[in-house]
Amino acid sequence: MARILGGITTSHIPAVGNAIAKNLQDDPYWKPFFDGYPKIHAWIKEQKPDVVINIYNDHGLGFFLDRMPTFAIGAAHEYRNEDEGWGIPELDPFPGAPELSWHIIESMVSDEFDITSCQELPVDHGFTVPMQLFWPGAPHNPDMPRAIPISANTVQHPIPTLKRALDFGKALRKAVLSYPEDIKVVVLGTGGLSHQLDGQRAGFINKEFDLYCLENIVSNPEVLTEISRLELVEKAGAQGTEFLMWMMMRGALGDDVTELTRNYHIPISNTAAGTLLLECA
Amino acid sequence: MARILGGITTSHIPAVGNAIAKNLQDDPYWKPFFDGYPKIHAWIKEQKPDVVINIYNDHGLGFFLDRMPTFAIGAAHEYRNEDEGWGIPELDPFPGAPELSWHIIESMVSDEFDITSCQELPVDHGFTVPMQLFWPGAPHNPDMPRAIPISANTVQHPIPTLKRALDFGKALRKAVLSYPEDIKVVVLGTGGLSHQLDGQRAGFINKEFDLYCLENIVSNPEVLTEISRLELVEKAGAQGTEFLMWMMMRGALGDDVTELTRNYHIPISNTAAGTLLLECA
Amino acid sequence: MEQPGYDYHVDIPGTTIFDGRMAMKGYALNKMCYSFNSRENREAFAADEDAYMANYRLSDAQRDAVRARDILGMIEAGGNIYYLAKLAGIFKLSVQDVGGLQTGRTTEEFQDFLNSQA
Amino acid sequence: MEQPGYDYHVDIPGTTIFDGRMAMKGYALNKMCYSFNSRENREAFAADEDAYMANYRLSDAQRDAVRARDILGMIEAGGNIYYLAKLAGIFKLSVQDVGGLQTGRTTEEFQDFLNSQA
Ligand SMILES: [Fe+3]
Ligand SMILES: [Fe+3]
Repeated sequence: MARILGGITTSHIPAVGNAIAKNLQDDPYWKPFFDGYPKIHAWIKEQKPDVVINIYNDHGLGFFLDRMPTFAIGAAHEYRNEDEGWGIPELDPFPGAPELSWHIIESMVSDEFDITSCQELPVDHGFTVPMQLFWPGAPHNPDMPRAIPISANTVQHPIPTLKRALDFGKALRKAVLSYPEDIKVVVLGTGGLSHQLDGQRAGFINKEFDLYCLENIVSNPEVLTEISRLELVEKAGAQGTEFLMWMMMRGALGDDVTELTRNYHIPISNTAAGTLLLECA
Repeated sequence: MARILGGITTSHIPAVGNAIAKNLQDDPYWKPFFDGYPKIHAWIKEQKPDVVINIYNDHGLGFFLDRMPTFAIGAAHEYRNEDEGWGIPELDPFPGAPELSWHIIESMVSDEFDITSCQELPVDHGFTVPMQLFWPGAPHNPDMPRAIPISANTVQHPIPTLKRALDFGKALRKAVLSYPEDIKVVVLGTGGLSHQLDGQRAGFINKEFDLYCLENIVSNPEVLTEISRLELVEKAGAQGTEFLMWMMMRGALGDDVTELTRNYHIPISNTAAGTLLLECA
Repeated sequence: MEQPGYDYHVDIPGTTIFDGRMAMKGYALNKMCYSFNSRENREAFAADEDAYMANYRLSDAQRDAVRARDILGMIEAGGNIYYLAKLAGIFKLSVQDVGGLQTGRTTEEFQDFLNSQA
Repeated sequence: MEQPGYDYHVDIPGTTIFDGRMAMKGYALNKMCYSFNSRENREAFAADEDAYMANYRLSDAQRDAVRARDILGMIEAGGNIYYLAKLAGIFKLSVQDVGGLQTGRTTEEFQDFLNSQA
């Protein structure tokens, strides 16, 4: 049967893609950020996951407002990284794991999650930057697992509640654990932490709230479901709602996790960047 | 506050659109079918709904398999009836009710339905044929209400369960009843009853099962939630799964309904055609 | 959770469940048929069927079935009837014609079969 | 159900909630910005901004805000920052430039403000 090895979170700031392309990892601006990743590389090398479920939020490449899904799951043989409009270098396609995708979609629709299934889905920096951070050279890293993208809506309110996001993760866990093949799965939660790009409050960052989220997402995610969606906007910033992806990831890990590494750095671009590696029992 | 006047179901067979365009209502083939509608016309004339929520299933015009939502709700100013490929005359656009659409989407996402919101959505015969049947000359009938299309996936398995469909209707009811404007709403459930277009079993019709559904959808819809999705395919035919729209409609009517008219006729095209008018208490 | 219970073990004679497995198999064919919502595309297909199918990268089985107007073959190759209906329209086949072709009946016999179930 | 409770009565200074009301207002502007995922479209816009905006039927307020590179004006007119970012890219504005423009700071001052929150 399939196993979930653990979960990894990271911010997915577009500038990171450019920094990687330009090899700026040891530059003084970037070093404190990239220092969060070597431990994760070592863990991945040791654990060798077969499939990565990448929970991210599309930023206007894969979906537009004409048909905006709350939760979308990729079910394709490969995922192309397409032009987003501002010149991030485009990566080669990521191989998919469509049999597992369909197993997950079957299980989650049975469990009353109203999934949008995507047999073609261009993926943006929210998906690719974390892949590059965890598998340098992605998709051409020799250890690159097959990928399943899952995107939640943070573009258009109403966005899903924090409780629904955590419950999504729990249903995802049930789906993966019932997959009959002996494979090892890692789950990414990408985006956040606090940041706001728009309005007179642009540049807003909330260290205290981020540290509260970082602490509780590990050991007490249920308490975070008490945060309403507009409270999340207020405290994490308009784009800090991407923390929903962390909730979805966390739900997929089960009750018993061990924190193996944590990094937090202000600022990368406009964002408070957070990184966590959680291993499942 | 908004009120739900009642619900109306009908099959939405494409051939009906052609029969209307050619004025065949009194033709011997068509008469037993069209005889089901005058009572409904009288009820609509008397009740004058302000908004019609048209629950139908798209047949490959509004959505493709690249991004296939389980539940989609229109939130547009108007809905265009576009070319479906086989020469049904295209109707003029139907005016929308986007403020109510957004109210419904807000309420239902809060209630953990993972809606795909559609600010542009071409509508096919599943939406237009019922409009033409109930409001002759649609959209130019003087009593034509503003419209909100809701589409559920019956193209690609997994389709939603019958229980989820009924629960969707219940959450839709809660949403509409909490809308602060004094408007009258009618809910359509379109599609079905038993039919199968594909395979060696093409032409399959199941009168006994249809009559069981017709009976229970009125007074005991909960019992129908015990039917599994593949049992529905088996008993209603591969396209008989459109009965899910009737379940969604029924959930929106509340417990106490009165059946005002019923019609059942085999066959129209490949389909057992069913019509019901249910008035809310 | 129904799955992998009833939903995965029931066999309904003469019926193909269009699930993820079939959708993966049929994607190119269904995508081509979806393109037929546009008149321009229908005309391009009619003008040169083989070129149009090559453009959508249909599998050999899919091309053979389309060339032979073999509806059961198209379904076997992953075609979904909602999309195939648009192709049937180009071939000027009614739903009853399609029913007859799949069940080994003439259109009249198929109509009689439908009527017999009243 | 949260709505119409907290979600509808909270006022967050300097923050526009992009909900259905704003989405309806901004649809044309956001659709234009979404088109900028294609290089061809970015070039067509750069070649003739007014013609491109007319083609997408932007409102007068939307056109004025775009002409003036007025980010707050675009947001007021229904623009969503995820789509506007593609327009900012055409204008060669970084995220920090955009932050500065909205908060009345130079880009350097905006960067200092970000750093100050560490
Ligand atoms: Fe992001
Ligand atoms: Fe139908």
